[in-house]
Amino acid sequence: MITPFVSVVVLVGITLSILLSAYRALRGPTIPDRVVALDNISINLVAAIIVISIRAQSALYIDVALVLAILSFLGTVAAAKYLLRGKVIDGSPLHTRRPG
Amino acid sequence: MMAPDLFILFIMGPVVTAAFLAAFHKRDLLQRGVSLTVSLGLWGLSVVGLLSILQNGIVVLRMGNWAAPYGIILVADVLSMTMVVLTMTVAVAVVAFSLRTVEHAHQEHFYYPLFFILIMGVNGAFLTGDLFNLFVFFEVLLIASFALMALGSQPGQLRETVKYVVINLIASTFFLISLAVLYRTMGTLNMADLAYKIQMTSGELDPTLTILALVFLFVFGTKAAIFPLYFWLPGPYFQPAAGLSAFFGGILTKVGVYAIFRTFTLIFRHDPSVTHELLLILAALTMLLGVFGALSQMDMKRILSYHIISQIGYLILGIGLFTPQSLAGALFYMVPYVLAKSALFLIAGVVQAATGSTHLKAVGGLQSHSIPLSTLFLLAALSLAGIPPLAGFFSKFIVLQAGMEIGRYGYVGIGLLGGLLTLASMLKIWNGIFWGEETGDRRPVPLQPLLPGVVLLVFFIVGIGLFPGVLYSVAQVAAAQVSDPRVYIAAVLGPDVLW
Amino acid sequence: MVTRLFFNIILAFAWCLLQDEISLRQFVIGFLVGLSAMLFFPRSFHQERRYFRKVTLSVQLVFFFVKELLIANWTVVRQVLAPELKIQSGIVAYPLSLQNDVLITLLANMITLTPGTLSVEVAPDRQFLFIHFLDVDDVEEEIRIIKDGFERYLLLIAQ
Amino acid sequence: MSGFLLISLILLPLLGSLVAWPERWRQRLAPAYSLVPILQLLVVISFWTTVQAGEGIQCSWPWAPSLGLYLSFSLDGLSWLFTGLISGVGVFVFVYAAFYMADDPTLSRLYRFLLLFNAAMMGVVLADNLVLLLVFWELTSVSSFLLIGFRSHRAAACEGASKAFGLTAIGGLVMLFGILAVYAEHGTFELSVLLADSTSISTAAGLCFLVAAFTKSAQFPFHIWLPSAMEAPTPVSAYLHAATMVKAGLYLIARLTPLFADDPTWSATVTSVGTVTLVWGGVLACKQVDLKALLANSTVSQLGLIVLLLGLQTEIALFAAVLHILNHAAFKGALFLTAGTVEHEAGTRDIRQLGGLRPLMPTLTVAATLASLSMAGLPPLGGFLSKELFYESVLEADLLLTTLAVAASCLTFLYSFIFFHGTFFAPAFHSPQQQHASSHAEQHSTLGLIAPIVVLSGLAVLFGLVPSLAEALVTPAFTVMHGAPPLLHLALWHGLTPALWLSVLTVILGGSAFLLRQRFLGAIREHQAAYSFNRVYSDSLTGFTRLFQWTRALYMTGSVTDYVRYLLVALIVGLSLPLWYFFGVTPPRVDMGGIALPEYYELGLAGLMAGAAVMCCRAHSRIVLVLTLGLVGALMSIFFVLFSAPDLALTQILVEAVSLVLFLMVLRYFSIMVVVPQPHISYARGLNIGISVGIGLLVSGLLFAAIVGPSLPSPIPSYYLSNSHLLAGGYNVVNVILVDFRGFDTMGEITVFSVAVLGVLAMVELGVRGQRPLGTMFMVSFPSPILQSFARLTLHLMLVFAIYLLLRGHNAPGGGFIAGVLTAVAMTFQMMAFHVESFSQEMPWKPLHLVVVGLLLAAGTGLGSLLVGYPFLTSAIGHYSFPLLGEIELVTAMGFDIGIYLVVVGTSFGIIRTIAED
Amino acid sequence: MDFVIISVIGVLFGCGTYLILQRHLLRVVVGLSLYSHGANLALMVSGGLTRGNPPLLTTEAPYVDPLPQALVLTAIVISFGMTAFATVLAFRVRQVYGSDVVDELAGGEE
Amino acid sequence: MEVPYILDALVSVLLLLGLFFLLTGTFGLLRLRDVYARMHATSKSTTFGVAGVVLASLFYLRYLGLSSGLKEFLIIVFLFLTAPVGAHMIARAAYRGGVSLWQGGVVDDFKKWLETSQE
Ligand code: NA
Ligand code: NA
Repeated sequence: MITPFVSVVVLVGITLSILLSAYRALRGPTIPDRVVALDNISINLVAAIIVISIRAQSALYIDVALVLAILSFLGTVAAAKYLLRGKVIDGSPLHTRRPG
Repeated sequence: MMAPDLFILFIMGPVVTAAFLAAFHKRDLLQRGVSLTVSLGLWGLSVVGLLSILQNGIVVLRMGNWAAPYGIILVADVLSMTMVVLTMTVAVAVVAFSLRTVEHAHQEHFYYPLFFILIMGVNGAFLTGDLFNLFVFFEVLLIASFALMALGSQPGQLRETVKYVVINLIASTFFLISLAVLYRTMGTLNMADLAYKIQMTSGELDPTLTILALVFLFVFGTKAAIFPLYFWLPGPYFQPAAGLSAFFGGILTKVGVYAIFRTFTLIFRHDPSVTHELLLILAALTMLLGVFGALSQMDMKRILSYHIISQIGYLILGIGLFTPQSLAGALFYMVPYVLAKSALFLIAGVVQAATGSTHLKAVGGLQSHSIPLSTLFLLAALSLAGIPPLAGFFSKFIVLQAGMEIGRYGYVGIGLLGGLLTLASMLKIWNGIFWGEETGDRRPVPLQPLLPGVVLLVFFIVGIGLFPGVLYSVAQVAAAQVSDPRVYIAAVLGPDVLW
Repeated sequence: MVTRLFFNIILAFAWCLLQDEISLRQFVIGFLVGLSAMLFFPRSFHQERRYFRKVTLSVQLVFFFVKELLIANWTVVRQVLAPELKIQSGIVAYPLSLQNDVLITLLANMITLTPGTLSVEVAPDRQFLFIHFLDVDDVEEEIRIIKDGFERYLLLIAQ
Repeated sequence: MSGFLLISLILLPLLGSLVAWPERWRQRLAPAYSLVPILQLLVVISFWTTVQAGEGIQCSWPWAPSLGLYLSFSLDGLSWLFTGLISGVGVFVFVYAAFYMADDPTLSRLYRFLLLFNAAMMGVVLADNLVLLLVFWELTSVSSFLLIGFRSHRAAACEGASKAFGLTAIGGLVMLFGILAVYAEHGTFELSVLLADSTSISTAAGLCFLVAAFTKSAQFPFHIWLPSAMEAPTPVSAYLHAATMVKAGLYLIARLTPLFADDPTWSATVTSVGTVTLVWGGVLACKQVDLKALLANSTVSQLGLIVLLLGLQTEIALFAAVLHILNHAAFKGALFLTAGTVEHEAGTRDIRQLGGLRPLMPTLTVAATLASLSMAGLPPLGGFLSKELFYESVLEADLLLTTLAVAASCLTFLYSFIFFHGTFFAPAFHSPQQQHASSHAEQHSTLGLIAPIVVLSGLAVLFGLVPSLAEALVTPAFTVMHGAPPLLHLALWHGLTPALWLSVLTVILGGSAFLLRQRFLGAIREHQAAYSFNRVYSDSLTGFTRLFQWTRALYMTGSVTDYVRYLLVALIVGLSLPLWYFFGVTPPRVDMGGIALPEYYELGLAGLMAGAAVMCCRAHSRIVLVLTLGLVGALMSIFFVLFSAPDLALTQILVEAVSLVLFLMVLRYFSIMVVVPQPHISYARGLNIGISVGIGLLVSGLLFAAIVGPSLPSPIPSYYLSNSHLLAGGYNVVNVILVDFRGFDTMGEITVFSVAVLGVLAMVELGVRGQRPLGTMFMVSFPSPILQSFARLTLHLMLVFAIYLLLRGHNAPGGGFIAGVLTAVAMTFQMMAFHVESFSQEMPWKPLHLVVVGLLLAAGTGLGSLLVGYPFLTSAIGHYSFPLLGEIELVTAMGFDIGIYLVVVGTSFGIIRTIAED
Repeated sequence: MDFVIISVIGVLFGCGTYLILQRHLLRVVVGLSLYSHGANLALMVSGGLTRGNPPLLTTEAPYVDPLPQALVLTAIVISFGMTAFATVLAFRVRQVYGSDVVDELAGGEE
Repeated sequence: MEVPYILDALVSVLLLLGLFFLLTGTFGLLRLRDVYARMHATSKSTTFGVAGVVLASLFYLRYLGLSSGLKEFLIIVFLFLTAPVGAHMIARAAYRGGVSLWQGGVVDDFKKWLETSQE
């Protein structure tokens, strides 16, 4: 039974990985760099959740991991769209605006 | 008399109405008709409910049929039901006033639904017997008030809404913190259960309870606008439409006061020499600083806003004195004061409608313009200032009598001084708006149709003044229920609870 | 209609995956759930034909991709952990033969997941795929793998 | 019967004041209000025999007995005298007013205010309950306020009215204090009980009553309101501010005198205040050039005289006091009305512009002169009688008092002569044309403007000529005060008493002063006192207002940052004390049992969380700020995973996702990617850091106290765990709590959530659009086909996942909220990949409707249980089998959960769409 | 573990306070979010951070206290609604005022 | 609960492999010279690392009977679908936002194309 021990090692490693990514997130230098770093952090967190669920011998957190993966993707796309167009969600292409 | 289950209607009635009105938010007549009907209906029901409680004692509702402390319970005792009646009275007046004054665009943007949610939150806060549920209802009334305050999105409104939102969200956060500490220490969130557990322990929890009392005082005091937490109030309460100002000024801060009232009589009564003495000091400072602020203002609505603070001081004084008489006095104080405050804000709205301003320098000589309006103002203002035989006099009278009885002459003196300064600022409004040169443009607005709501409120002010004994006997019953937590505890946890 | 039915069946299978239980009961429930999702959130669908051939091709593609993936990761590890970074990177325009958006997406994704390449952009007229190369020395080799590997499979699927 | 007759004295005017004549006949019918005082007078006269016999009338009705309040009234000799004054002078004033304001459309209102006052005044003198007395007392102030400010367009009138109200209100409040003190001592408010009780009221309470009396009766230093009150129409001045209201204070002192018969403090206070007022009022009166101002100050002085006498408390003094009340009412009433008539006819009240009216108004001249002479205290007029008694009283007291009394009487002599001489006898000041104009006016002068004056001054003469009449009228009052009938008898001729010599001296001195007045009056009139009490009053008023404005401006900065600082500093200050007590004074025994030790990676995650929070503070660009906040949220969910809270972890992540999108959506309206310069290290920054550290420590300390402190066991968790499936049919206890045990919380929670969308819709759609966002600085680019294809493929998968989470919620992590937010995330993703409208227009529903349906569904599930007789939100469990689906367990709480789902979908989608469309 | 979390809560509140006292409205909103995170963690602590299974009766005892979890869930939802409102408010203020600097929003006290 | 040592070993190896790739991705993020190069590291290594960890849990939890492993499979699919899309979105945003290639890049067809299509 080395899995419990290995899982702790892996969790500590993931924490380290997150910390290192955080350095990139802080350093930048460009905003996309930071976005990439934060995305990397959240994917690492997905891994952390999975390892925790192995440790806890519970499948309950798999959903959490899945949803976090969705969030990570959504956040990355939103940030990218923001950086690209300033608008996360584009208005009507025809510029048909409601009066008011 | 009234089926206990029907008490849920004071909370769910408004929310169903709100949902319905939100669905049909473009239907003008429907909006107004339903709003008036429902508010009148709930008002009538609340009166019946209060009478029923006076007759048959405290009503306890188990939400989802779960017993305390496991489920949430609603407790309608005389104190909370009086607050509900008061809320509904003001609500009727405000709706009546709103029928004629709310802009069409605002009405289409959920004025009435938001108002009913606000009522739901307020009534819920009054009726709930669970502290976390109280938090939830605080949030309900807060977000409804945020939305109503910002309704119209005018620069001034948005600016003041920011202040209001930030301060209240901070207070809400600390509410959660205090609930966390409470649950960790006491293992329950039900107020009666808490009170019971505190009664059954012998002092080892007192230091923690004192800390808790102070955090709760911070939270509720911020909502109630007591010293030194009131600074946020005058600005935001100045901004919204007059009908809303009336409800905000009349009822909203009173939710905080009610919460202090409830917690400091039911739960935090372990060491009154610390907690209630602190209340007294804060009450005195609140009374004075509020009225000082009012005297420094030159706008009717601003003066009224500052007065909210000052009057809160009296209420806290009644709670802080902590005798059955003073508690009865605090409740007695609440009723006429809320009525008068709401009436005055509505009158400010009429003045605004008539002249386009409420600034003392921009308006003048309105007495000759509308005798009914000026009479109503005078009655409400003099009641607020505690001039007999209006209701406000007896409010002050009872609280101060309680103070005299236990020899707190200093606080009685400060109370009297506050009354004098209140009179001074009311006279300032009267002189500025109703007397003096006829200045300010007169808009061809018929004022009479705006007055029914005010008349309703003033009617009660005068009525209570002429027959103070009626309300006093209600207040005495309430005070008796509140002064002895065993009554409340037995009603909630059952009569066979072990002492 | 057929597309919708196909999609609905996919949703029903997804439901079974979520339920961790592949049974008729769950399939029926999943079908109903998927149907209601499609009713309440209607979106347009592309026409799809010749499923079985496509499925076979898809499986082949998956195996090819996994192989490339394993290689890719080893390459990246080597590059990242190499004592010296002497990488000349750049963006190369890759002429697309595919025209279907879904398949272009798949291609772009696979390119990103394989070594040294990363899809940056698709030209609006679907003429080019712009690929960032970590090391421009390998461009020809990489483009060959893409052309003869991924894109060939996808073109077959598209037919 | 007599009780009802008694309160009819109050009810008559009260009802009268409520009578409003129809607009058309208002002016003509107004004088009919005069019937009220006439009727009152008849009632008062009808009591004569009762009073004469030394008896009283008492009546009482319960008002609020639990508060000690009774509607109790009593009539004795003292109150009878005052009722007589109120109704008697009332008759004259009412009749006079009908002529004085004959063409004034506000006459009717004046009458109604006067009647209100009349009722209040009657109430003051008849009330037997102290609180009732206070009620009427304040009512006199209110009606006086309305009457002084009657000409409300004049600033001086408003100012005078407020001053009068304000100063008398001080008295009222102090009296309230006294009344409460009395009640605390004796447990009753009934005057008759108190008077009958031998235990006297404490001196402190007594002094409270005195302050009230002094403010009402314009005693030094509260006298300043009375001259300012002269802005009232003249009939009002005559009635309130000469004859009746100002005497309410005297009444109060007189009424309480028996209780303080041997109280030296009371006596000394009353006497000295009266003396000062007497002299000072006289000095001020002499200075005046305005007839009414002169009379007002003379009233102050005369009231001081009466107060002085009441303070002496000897038999003669008390008798003199009541007698002078009567006399003063007669002559001062007459003189005020004279001033009114003069102003009415001559158009001015300035004594320097008046004169020579004698030939034009012979009757008035005679009447006014007689009244003035009565005031001056010359025989054989009523004033002489009371002045003789006054001298006798002070002679009994001491020399200083005597000297001051003589001096004051000289002043009285002087201003009385100035009054009538200046008005009627002095050389005419007017030019011939003006003279003609005024004489022309005089021809129109009606009998009504003269007759009341003639009658009143006739009374002043009569009281002198027939002393027994005056004696008869005041004896009952005296008896009440003194406790025994008077031994002395009034007569014009008492022999050559010292008092008579003092009178002679007064005439000589006063006469010489009058003859020599040109020498000094001009100088005195020119010389404005450097610092009058009026100045003190107005300066302190403005001073306080400025002070309040200044202090308010100091802390009410309008900046929310400041308000937050106050709030948090208050919290730190308020809580650190009990926390210090908790840890420092009574340190708790720390029990570490049950507290889990952290693992290394948990420490790492905690460090990460702290780091992320600090990173938020240090983020220079807003997008990094927002993304970092998202990171904090993601870490929160990891914590929730560590704490075995899968529901929370899911919720937190999803909420974070939507919040992130929301933040990013609004971000373009803020200055984008502009590096915000950090403020220099300054006072404010240091303060902010200090407060932040303080709050951080405080919150930690608070929770630390909760953890290490004593705590009680809770039965709640085990109840939930053992009954969740048994009674509520769910395996996911958290969800069961949310939709069942504490479903009511959730009801409130979704209400909050629904309101958010209503508020956002209103906020965005109303008001001005404002500046356009900075979107134009970005490159326009085409949508990504890669993203779009991906979005198309995933929407329904995510939706199926959402529904899966929704349906399993009762038994596994999930539920309405989680599913709702996931659905919202899916939709947001669609909107991000495509255009907002291309998505939202395809939807067959509107977000608002979803919210409404959800809210109604949730509420309806709860209310449904009411219909079957169970409390709100009671859930029911049923098992049903369907073809193909097998047996399915349905809990009504599921309906509630679906309601939540709909609300959440509608709200999230609504908010995001609203912003996106803006 | 409790003490570690308490320290984290303290940091969250400290940083939240710092942000609330900043000049830009958006930072204030972020500060409020940190506050609510802190409060939620505090509620979790109130149940005692004992090691146990999630309160799902399909797993085995011992379970952790489910009540704080339910309370936190409610608190999260409420604060989500509040944050959404506050965010849009900040955005409207910026739109209408042309500034989101808190100092420039001062006033309203005459 | 006890597991056979072969599974124990497999799970541990997969976990460590996953960690190795995760760390590699992060090192790449730190070491590589521009954002495009860094994205190479994260989009490949990190995704691969997570996949390793998920596979570990798939075997582990499936053996314990806690999960059929289908959901874990879903996560892997999802990650492999989303990582490239995310990288693509950031890359185009970065490029258009003016984040230049390190040392200007040797080849830049995209720039040329953009310049011609702008005309
Ligand atoms: Na004015
Ligand atoms: Na919930």
